[in-house]
Amino acid sequence: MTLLFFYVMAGTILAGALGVVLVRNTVYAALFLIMSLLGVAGLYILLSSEFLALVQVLVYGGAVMVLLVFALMLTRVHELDKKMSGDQWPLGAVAALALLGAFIGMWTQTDWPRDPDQVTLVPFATIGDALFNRWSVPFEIVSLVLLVALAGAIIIAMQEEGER
Amino acid sequence: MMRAVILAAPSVDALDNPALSALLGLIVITLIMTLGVMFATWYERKAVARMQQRLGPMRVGPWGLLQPIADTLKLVSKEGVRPASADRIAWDLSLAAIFVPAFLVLVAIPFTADWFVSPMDLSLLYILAVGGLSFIGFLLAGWGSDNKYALLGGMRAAAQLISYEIPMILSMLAVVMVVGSADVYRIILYQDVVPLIVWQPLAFIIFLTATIAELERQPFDIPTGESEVAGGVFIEYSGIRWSLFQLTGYVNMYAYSLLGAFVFLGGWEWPFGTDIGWGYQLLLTMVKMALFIVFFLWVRTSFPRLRVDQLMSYAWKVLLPFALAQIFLNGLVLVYDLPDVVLLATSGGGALALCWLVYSVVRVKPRQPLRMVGNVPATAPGSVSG
Amino acid sequence: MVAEQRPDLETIDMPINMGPQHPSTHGVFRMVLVVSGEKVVDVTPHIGYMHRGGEKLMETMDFRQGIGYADRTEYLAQFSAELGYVLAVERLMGVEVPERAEYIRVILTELNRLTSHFMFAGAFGIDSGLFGTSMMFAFREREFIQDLFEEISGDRLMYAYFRVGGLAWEVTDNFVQRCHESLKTAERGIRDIDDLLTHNEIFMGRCQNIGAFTAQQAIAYGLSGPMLRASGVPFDLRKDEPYSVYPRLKFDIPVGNYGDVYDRFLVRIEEMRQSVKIVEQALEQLPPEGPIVAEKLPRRLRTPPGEVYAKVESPRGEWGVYLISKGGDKPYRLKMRSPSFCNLTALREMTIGQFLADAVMVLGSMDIVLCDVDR
Amino acid sequence: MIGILRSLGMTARVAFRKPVTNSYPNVHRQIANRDRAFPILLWDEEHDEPFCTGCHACERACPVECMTVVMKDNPKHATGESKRRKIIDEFWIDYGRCMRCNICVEVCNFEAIGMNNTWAGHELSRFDRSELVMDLDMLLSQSKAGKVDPGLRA
Repeated sequence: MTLLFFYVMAGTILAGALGVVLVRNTVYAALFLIMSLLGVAGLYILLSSEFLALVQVLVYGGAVMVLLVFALMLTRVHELDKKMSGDQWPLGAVAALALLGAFIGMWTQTDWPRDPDQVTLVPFATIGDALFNRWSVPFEIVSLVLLVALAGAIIIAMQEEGER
Repeated sequence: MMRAVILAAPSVDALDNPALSALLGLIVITLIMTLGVMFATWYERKAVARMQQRLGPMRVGPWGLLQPIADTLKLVSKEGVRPASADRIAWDLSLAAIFVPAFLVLVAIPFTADWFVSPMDLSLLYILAVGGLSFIGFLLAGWGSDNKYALLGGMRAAAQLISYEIPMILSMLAVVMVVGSADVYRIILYQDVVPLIVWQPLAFIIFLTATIAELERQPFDIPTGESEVAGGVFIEYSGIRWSLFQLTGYVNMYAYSLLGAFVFLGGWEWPFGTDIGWGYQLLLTMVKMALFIVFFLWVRTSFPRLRVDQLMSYAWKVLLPFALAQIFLNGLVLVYDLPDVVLLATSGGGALALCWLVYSVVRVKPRQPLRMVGNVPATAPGSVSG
Repeated sequence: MVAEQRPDLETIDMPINMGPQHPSTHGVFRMVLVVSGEKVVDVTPHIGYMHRGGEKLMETMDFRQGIGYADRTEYLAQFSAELGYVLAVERLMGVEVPERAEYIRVILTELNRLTSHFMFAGAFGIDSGLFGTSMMFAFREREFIQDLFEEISGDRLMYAYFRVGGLAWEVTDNFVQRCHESLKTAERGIRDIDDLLTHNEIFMGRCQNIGAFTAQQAIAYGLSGPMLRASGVPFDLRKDEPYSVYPRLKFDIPVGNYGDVYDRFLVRIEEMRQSVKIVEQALEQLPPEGPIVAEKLPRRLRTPPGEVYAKVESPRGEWGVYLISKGGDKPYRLKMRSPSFCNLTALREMTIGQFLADAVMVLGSMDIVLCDVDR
Repeated sequence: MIGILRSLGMTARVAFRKPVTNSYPNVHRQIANRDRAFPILLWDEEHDEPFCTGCHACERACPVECMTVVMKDNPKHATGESKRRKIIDEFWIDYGRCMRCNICVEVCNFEAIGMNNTWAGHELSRFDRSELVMDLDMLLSQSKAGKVDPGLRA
């Protein structure tokens, strides 16, 4: 049963990811991305980490996607279709390969538990404890970076407003 | 203590297949909610009519009680028209994307102490997360209808839902901090003596406004605003599709009203305790839910709609800082282990500050009253005649 | 670092067709809005969907038949429209109207102003997004006054009650008492709408500083009526170029300070109160007995050759009738100066730069009657 | 905030007032005596014939030209039963065109036409607009049966 669920979810993720890349219509691509992200949420549930699954739905399925879809729907989607591959594709390929290498490295380095029973349930409180006590400094730095990005986005948007 | 009993079908409790029992529970809950929604349409029309000194529906059945059935028949038998240029996939998918989350939310709601579909450790978070997914449907409907009003409505809906989700989640977070659990069941049990509305009035006010915005009811019905975007995302939908959208809206209203009743008014626990039997508990739940619904209707009849920028600035400049302040104050109180009264004091103070802000911001510049001109000297001698 | 400007990634302005079938265009009015996001960049009003050739039709009618068409032109202030038309013919013919008829005309016209402004308050509430409550409150009182009109003239909407030289027939016996009753309910209605809307913060937030016009702008665009007075110009035909028995009645003209949508709303609400005052005075001064039609009128009305421009202060502003006659029983040329049309010209100036929702509010605050715009 | 509460109070107060509407097809509002629904022809009880002589006065005065009148010699005049020399033969009024201005009533010299002031004059919805053209029988049927006493007549 669990295995079946895993394969369904993994299939969803893969199909969604492929769809993002292969579909020409950008809005459909965004929909496939949502599908893929929800599949990831399903995997989190399988890993007994409900909190992460719900946050995945809330943040990625909700807030991040809305921005993406917003941007896609408000620009000239149909004209963008033909310009999907720009001059930057070698850079993109390099970045993708680098990421793939990083993932493979992580995969080989990690000591995966072979027995499913060894998977420990991470309680809600432990996550909070880890975030705000053990990793509080990196956490704060990340939030600072995000804040800077936010301010930057606002400034860029304001410039556009002023140009009109 | 927590037993998974299938809602309204205790006899099939024997089914040990959790997937099957969950499915059955979902079906039962869907049927009950559909009936509830039919009643709600009648009730809404009647209540709003009374607040406008009208009679409301009177023709079908006694006091128009059968009106929802007539409406349903009419809507179901209507032709479903789809614009030729609409995006077929997005057009139909949007329906599911709005419909499914609304009913999935109900899975985690404990109607009485032992009547719910599935127990969950993080049910509050689940309700908020799944309930927040409906924006995808709005965006799809808005984009897929190939109609500019629908597109505007979809954009407004998405922006509004995302914006108001944040203060709503934060207000809930404040409650979670006080209770120490994100399970609705535990939150209800916590309120055996005093409901949380007493300790967290600011969170309650934020929740209330954010809920109305999430439900897209007046004065936050900007995405569907009839006088501006003429129905918004629903503009091209007709017949059974349109009625499914409406159904979803009402199911959401029930779900959020139940959530409010559980989290802030003590649900079935306050004031009689857990031992009064499921019948009374259900009744208590219903009454508290009805309070919310009546309030929504009341607000709907009384207020004009906000503008888009006002809506956004209200969410981001007013509700969000206050919600953060609430969380911060709660944190102080909890860390230093101060008595609950301090919670009330800080939160109540915040609530008053919120009200004062809303009051004063609109009246930044007190306006001069109209001038009354009594005797204007005649600018022209008499009137022209030929 | 500023991102390179790429034309294919720029956001585009979207033209939106608002109307002719839209809930808040007050009839079959169409405006093509160009919006950038939610902001209105450009507005093009399209009128003429209701054009029935009313002016030409009235040129083929004799002076009694034309009255019904005046009603249908301005279907929310029918008595004002009738009065304007009748005044024009009377001035051309030199008919003296009996005093009693004049008073009854003023009473009915002012009551009509009440119904028209009620209609405005109701529809404006809906424009601002209220779920029909203001409409219901407004119609409650409006229907009561219309009952009175029905008792007198026989119809609820198209009265056709004024005649050249007076009135069509005598009012009912309980006219004065019924008027007082209507005024009482009207006052209650004004109070209700006041409670519901005027002080509501959301409503204020929606109305204030929207579509503001200065006095100079208002005059330059030829606005009239409450639109002009809200901009701070104390101009009212009832005071400035008095007709009928208005000089004998004491009332004030409310004048706004900001010229925005909210001021227009306030001005209209205050005008309703003043109308109540006018009707009360007119009822006191109303001669209890007397003829209601000028004597020695021919059965077939004929005007001497000539031209005349008669204007009245309708609830929407200056409602004028320009009449040229070459003798005979029909006008040679008839032109109506309708306030709705002239006020509508300011729509573009008021709307550009506002939000989409504000365009609806601005249009609502103009209180246009589409039949009057298109004629 | 105060204004918001005031609005809420307003609607709450109104909820306890008596509704001003009535459920229409069950309850009919009293309509005024002078109500002008649509013109109908009146019936002369004394001579058992219509008042109308078919003089075309109303037809000529009608602004929308919704009337068609055909006149004939009165057979009862030949037998001496009636003083009317001419009488109406055919009469059509297109209720779809009529704008209910009352002018036909004002110009009638014989008090033969009046404005219907009953609900029957209002509830005239038809599926086809050609059914709104009323012939002589329809125009006379109500006054013949004595069901209507027009408040406005010439």
